[in-house]
Amino acid sequence: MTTFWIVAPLIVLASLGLLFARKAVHAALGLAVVMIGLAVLYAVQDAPFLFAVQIIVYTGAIMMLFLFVVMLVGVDSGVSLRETLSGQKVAAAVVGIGFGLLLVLGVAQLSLGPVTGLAEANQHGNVYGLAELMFGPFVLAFQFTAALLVTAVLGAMVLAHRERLTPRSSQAELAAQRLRDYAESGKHPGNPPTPGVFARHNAVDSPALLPDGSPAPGSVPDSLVDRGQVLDVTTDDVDDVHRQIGRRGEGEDEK
Amino acid sequence: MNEYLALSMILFTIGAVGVLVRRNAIIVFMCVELMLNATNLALVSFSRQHGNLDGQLAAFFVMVVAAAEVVVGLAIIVSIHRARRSVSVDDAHLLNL
Amino acid sequence: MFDYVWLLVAFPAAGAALLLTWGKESDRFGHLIATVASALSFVWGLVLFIGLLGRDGDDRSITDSLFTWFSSGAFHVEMSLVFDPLSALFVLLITGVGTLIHVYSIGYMEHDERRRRFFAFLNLFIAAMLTLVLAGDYLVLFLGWEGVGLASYLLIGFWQHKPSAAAAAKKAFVVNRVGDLGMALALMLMFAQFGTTSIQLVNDSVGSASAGVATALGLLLLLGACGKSAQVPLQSWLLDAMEGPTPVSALIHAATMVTAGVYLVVRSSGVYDASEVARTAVVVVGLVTLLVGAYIGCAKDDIKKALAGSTMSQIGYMMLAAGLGPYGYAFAIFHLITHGFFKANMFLGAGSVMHGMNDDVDMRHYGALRKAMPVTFATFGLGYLAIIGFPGFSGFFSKDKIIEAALGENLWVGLAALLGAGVTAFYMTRLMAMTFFGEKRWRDEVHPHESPRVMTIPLIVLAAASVLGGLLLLGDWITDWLEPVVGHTEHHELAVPPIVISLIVTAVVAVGVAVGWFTYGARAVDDTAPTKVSPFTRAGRADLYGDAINDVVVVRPTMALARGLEWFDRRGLDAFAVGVGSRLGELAQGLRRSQTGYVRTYALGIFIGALVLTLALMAVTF
Amino acid sequence: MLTLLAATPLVGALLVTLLPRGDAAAQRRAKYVAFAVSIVALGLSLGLLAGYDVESGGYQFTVQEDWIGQLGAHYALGVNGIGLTLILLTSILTPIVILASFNDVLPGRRSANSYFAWMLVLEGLALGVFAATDVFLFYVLFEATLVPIYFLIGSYGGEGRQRAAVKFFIYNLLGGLLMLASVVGLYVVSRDAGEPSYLLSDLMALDIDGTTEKLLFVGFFAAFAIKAPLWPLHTWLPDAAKSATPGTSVLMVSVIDKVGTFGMIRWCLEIFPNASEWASPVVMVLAVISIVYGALAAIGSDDIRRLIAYTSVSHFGFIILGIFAFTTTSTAGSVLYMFNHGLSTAALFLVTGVMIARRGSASIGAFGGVQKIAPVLSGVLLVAGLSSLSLPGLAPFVSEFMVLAGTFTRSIPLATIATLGIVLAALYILIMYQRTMTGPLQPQSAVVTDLDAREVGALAPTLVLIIGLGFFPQPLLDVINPAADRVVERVGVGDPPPETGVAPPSDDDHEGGH
Repeated sequence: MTTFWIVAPLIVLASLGLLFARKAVHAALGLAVVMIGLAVLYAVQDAPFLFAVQIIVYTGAIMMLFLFVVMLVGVDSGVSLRETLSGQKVAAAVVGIGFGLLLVLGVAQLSLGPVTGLAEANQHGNVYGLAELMFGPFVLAFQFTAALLVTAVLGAMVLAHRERLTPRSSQAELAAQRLRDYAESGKHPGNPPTPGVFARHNAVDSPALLPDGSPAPGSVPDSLVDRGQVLDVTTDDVDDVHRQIGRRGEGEDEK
Repeated sequence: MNEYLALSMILFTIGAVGVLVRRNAIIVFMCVELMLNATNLALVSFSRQHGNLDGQLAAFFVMVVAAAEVVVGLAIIVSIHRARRSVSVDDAHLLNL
Repeated sequence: MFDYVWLLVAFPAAGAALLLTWGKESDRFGHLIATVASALSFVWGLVLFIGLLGRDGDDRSITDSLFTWFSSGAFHVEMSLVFDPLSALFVLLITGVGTLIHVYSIGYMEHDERRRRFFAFLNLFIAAMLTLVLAGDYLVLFLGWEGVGLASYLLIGFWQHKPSAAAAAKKAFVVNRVGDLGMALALMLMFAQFGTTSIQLVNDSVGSASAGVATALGLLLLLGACGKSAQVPLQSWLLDAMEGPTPVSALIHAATMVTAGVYLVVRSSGVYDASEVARTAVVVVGLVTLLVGAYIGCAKDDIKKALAGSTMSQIGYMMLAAGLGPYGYAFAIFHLITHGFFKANMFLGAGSVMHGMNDDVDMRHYGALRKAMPVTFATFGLGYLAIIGFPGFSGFFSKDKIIEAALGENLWVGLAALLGAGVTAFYMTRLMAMTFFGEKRWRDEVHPHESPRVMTIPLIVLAAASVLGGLLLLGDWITDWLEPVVGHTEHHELAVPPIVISLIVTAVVAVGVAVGWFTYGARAVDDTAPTKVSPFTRAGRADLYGDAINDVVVVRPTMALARGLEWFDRRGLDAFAVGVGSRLGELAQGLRRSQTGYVRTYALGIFIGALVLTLALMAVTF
Repeated sequence: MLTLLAATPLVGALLVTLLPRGDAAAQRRAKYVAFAVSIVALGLSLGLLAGYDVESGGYQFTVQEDWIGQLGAHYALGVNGIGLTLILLTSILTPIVILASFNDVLPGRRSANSYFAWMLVLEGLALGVFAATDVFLFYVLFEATLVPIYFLIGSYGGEGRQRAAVKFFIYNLLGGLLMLASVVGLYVVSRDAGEPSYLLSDLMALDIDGTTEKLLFVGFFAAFAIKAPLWPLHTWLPDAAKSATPGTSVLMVSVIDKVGTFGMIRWCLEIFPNASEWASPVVMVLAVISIVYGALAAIGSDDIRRLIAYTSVSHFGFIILGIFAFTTTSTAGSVLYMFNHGLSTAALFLVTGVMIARRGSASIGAFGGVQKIAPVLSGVLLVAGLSSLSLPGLAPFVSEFMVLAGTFTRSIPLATIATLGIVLAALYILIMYQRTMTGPLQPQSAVVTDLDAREVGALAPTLVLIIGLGFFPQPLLDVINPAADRVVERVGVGDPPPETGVAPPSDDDHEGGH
């Protein structure tokens, strides 16, 4: 019982995180807490196999999938929390609270009698007991889950797969295209300069410098530009370097 | 016993409300998972109440189905995101004429 | 022999069917077929008539039941023909005059490209008219009744390319339909009352029914008779009907069809004998029409319309006589026959005049035609003498008898009839004077000439009949002949001997002739109608405003109602029905708005549903 | 026999559908096959007539198989004099319509195959409806007839066809659903009385409680009143007739609408005699309103097809009046009227259809003086019109007079007002004839050419029948009378005897003496 009263509030708090978290990552973390908490409750309730499966499948596999997808679609591609459907939040809250209260009160009314406990069922071990059932009376359902999983995998592949609609361009075609672009729009046919060329640093956030000392556009990844994390480059950088290394320019040496 | 069930109900309700109010498809999905887990808890509790393992087995099957569902569901989300650059469930309202 | 009475109808009917279905190749000889068919009918009618003469007075009614027309429940109608003294006379009149007019039409319609069809319609008319007079059942009579109406419709509108002719034809049919309303209701009443529409059975048993039934029957039949015989208030179609070819006017709208109403009243003598009220109504209708027709006849410059007014007036005489009951039935028929002769004669004469005058009908363009058309003049003149009742001519006897009977019944009725005789003399003199005497007022391009032999011979025959028709009264032959059918009673003893009455009538006629002659014969006649005339003349020219009254009281309200209802049907009833549908559609549109397409709304719905379901479960459980 | 008769057109329809389509030759083949099938059906129904024992009357050629045992539904067919009359009408009109529709201009590139196939389907279903002696079977077929008409109007009609088809369908479906409620109610009643059965004979034996009977009656009657159509439920008809091809209009008005009046006799009167008697005053008043209203609206119409539709409303008023007057004469008259009205309306629709197709307009004002260039056409129109205004000597007169005379014995005022209809009938027909056919030839209507041999061939049978039945309706009445007698007996009001009895005409009275 002690375990329950410790774990249960945690679970509820974490689950509320699902409702209120701004970022999907935080919600996912909340869900992970809930799942682990539930795993603990399974263990408390004489279900060690499910405890393990809960940890492995849910927390290990499913939650990871969630996190992957969150990464894939962008951590920041969160959706505004402002409700667009009028009354939806209020209605959801009212109905939710009403529903919850109703169920909880209903459950509270119940008297289920003494708990039988699983001592007898688990006498040869919990896993053994489950296996008896799974490969006994429920073997057909088990087979169906296999089919279901295969179908799900195939479905996921179909959904995630993108059909190539045009033939792959050959090297020659690519080159021709590049020169055509240069002729038509003046786009540079070569590789764009990598960050740090002729610059003070070769870090990824420092733009390459053109011969006149100005930064070359397109040499820094767009994401850094968007975030404003590009190093400031001014023309007197060169002079600054000279000053720092304590040497004057070669022209001055001649003086 | 009742407290387990009550917890299960609360989690289920929270999950359901989450489905209603969140617009991020991923979070909506998580809420669905939460609801599934809530029922699992109830199943496991009843298993103990009745002293047989049928409930636990049912919970196991739910987990399998949930896994399959998540795989497909997330794939759908990804492909929608690829097509529409959005994961808001409200953007997919083509049912409206 | 009498088993073949139906041949009378069959000849012209076959002729009509043949001519209507045969193609163009029969154009050359179609008119001959029709004429022969009509003549055959006449000859057969004559044979039957002679056969009838050879029988005893009580044995002169032959019923020939051809087949059961229809029978259902209590209703049983035999297609039966009755050949008795009354119908025999009619058969001879119809086929006789009809055949003459067929012959006349050969000449009159010579240049019409649709002559074959004209003769087909004439044959159709003869067949229908014979059905009418031979019918042994009111429903069969109705068949003929409508048949002649159809023929009349087709023949009035024969020159369909003239809108006026088409309109007149339609008007004739529709006005007649109003009369048919009465006929149809009378038939239903007979069925409801007596369970039969057999003429004999109805007339035999009407006495045992209540007086109200007899009166109702009498009035309803009178309504029918008014329609067919152009009696007030259904008189308005007859003048328009003059749009038809002149032989048609002579045959249908003077000699035969329009007298069908009189025939109907006489044929239903049993009904009228049983109801004083109905008889009085007939007398009133006859009297009013007599005077109205005479009035109109005085005001018309169109020769055919003047004659049509005269026809109305003369039929008024017949109606009047028929309304006198057993005193007058025989005289009504007598006048009907003599009128058939002299009026057909005069119409054909008018046709002959028009034929020579390039179809001009305005009498003000005639004048002094006696030289140009001697035969026409002579025959027309004989007809004229007959109609005004010149002593010794047929009209003298027939009209005289009617006036005499009327005086015997009621002094005022008799005086009115007497006045009518004077007016008749006036307008007929006017017509004579304007057409055949005075200065010639022809248009330059017109060269009046006598009509061909084929047209004048019928005129001569009819003129002879007009003169000699009075012989039928010889030794009271006609009353004796008709007695088995309609009965006959001598009218009340008069205050003065009949010869005095005849003298008075003759004197009145002489006055009428004198006034007519001094107004139109001795003075020059304008060749355009004077426009500044008294209101009385204007009223006469406008047919005493019959059309205007019909227009205001019936036609316009009906048409307005029809258009209104049609509009109401589209915009009212239908719009209501469609509106219910549209409102439902709009309701659905409103409901559709709840389907936002947002998954979360639907989820909310599911959730609410779950809540309600749980509540319900709990409510049931606890 | 009946099954064969009803199945022939259906199989024929399948055949026509499966024929190759496309070029003109294929279309011609489809037409000829459809025509041949309808002629075969006509032959079969004439065989039916020959085999029908007029003397004994009643239901003959009966077939009865269990269909849906739980519902008590049977596949039960049989004809009495009334059904036989209408079966004859259907099978006579279909070949005429198909022949007359050979050159109907179909919108777009729709195939002629389906057009004629739908017509045959309609014929088959109509024959089934008239032969069904099981309510359930009747109901199914009754509703099924909507489908062919829906497509005939909606796919092949003229301007506004979609809307008219939908209106037709919804209107009639509504009635059908009301009837369905009553059909279900009948099941309950008959189950409560023992075994559920939808057989006419079983239902007639039921003793239905008064209120229930009235409610069930209303359901049936509403469906039939819409179909018939009775004022004020008629508004679908003018639109449908305006948008349909002439052939469709004929099948719809002359055949399918008769199902309404037929249903009133077969089902309303026979199953619910007491309720019918209860409702008859209202129904008779509505019928009289229909007569006068339809006639007036026809006078006010400018569109020839709407005009004819309104005349039909008026004529259906007469039919319904006769049915609910409950006299042998009027009931037999109504049945005969159904037949005659079918003929005269068919002639009217088809001949005006020719005019309209040639002229390209249905407005009365678009014609004028056509008689001059198309004498045969105008003659046919005149005869058809005269039959519509019930000229004695043409078929409808006898039936109309029987209806009126029968009604007169029941209610003098109603009969009198209904008789007004004959005056109005003269107006609507003659005004139309006058304005389209007579007068000087209008230049714009000079395109109307006279009927060709095929059109004359299609119309001639109707005219021959109209004239023939005008003089010799008795053979048909002999078939109808026993059935009409039985219906009146079933309602139990009985023919009112003549007020003043007349000794039955003996031979002495009649012959007069030779």
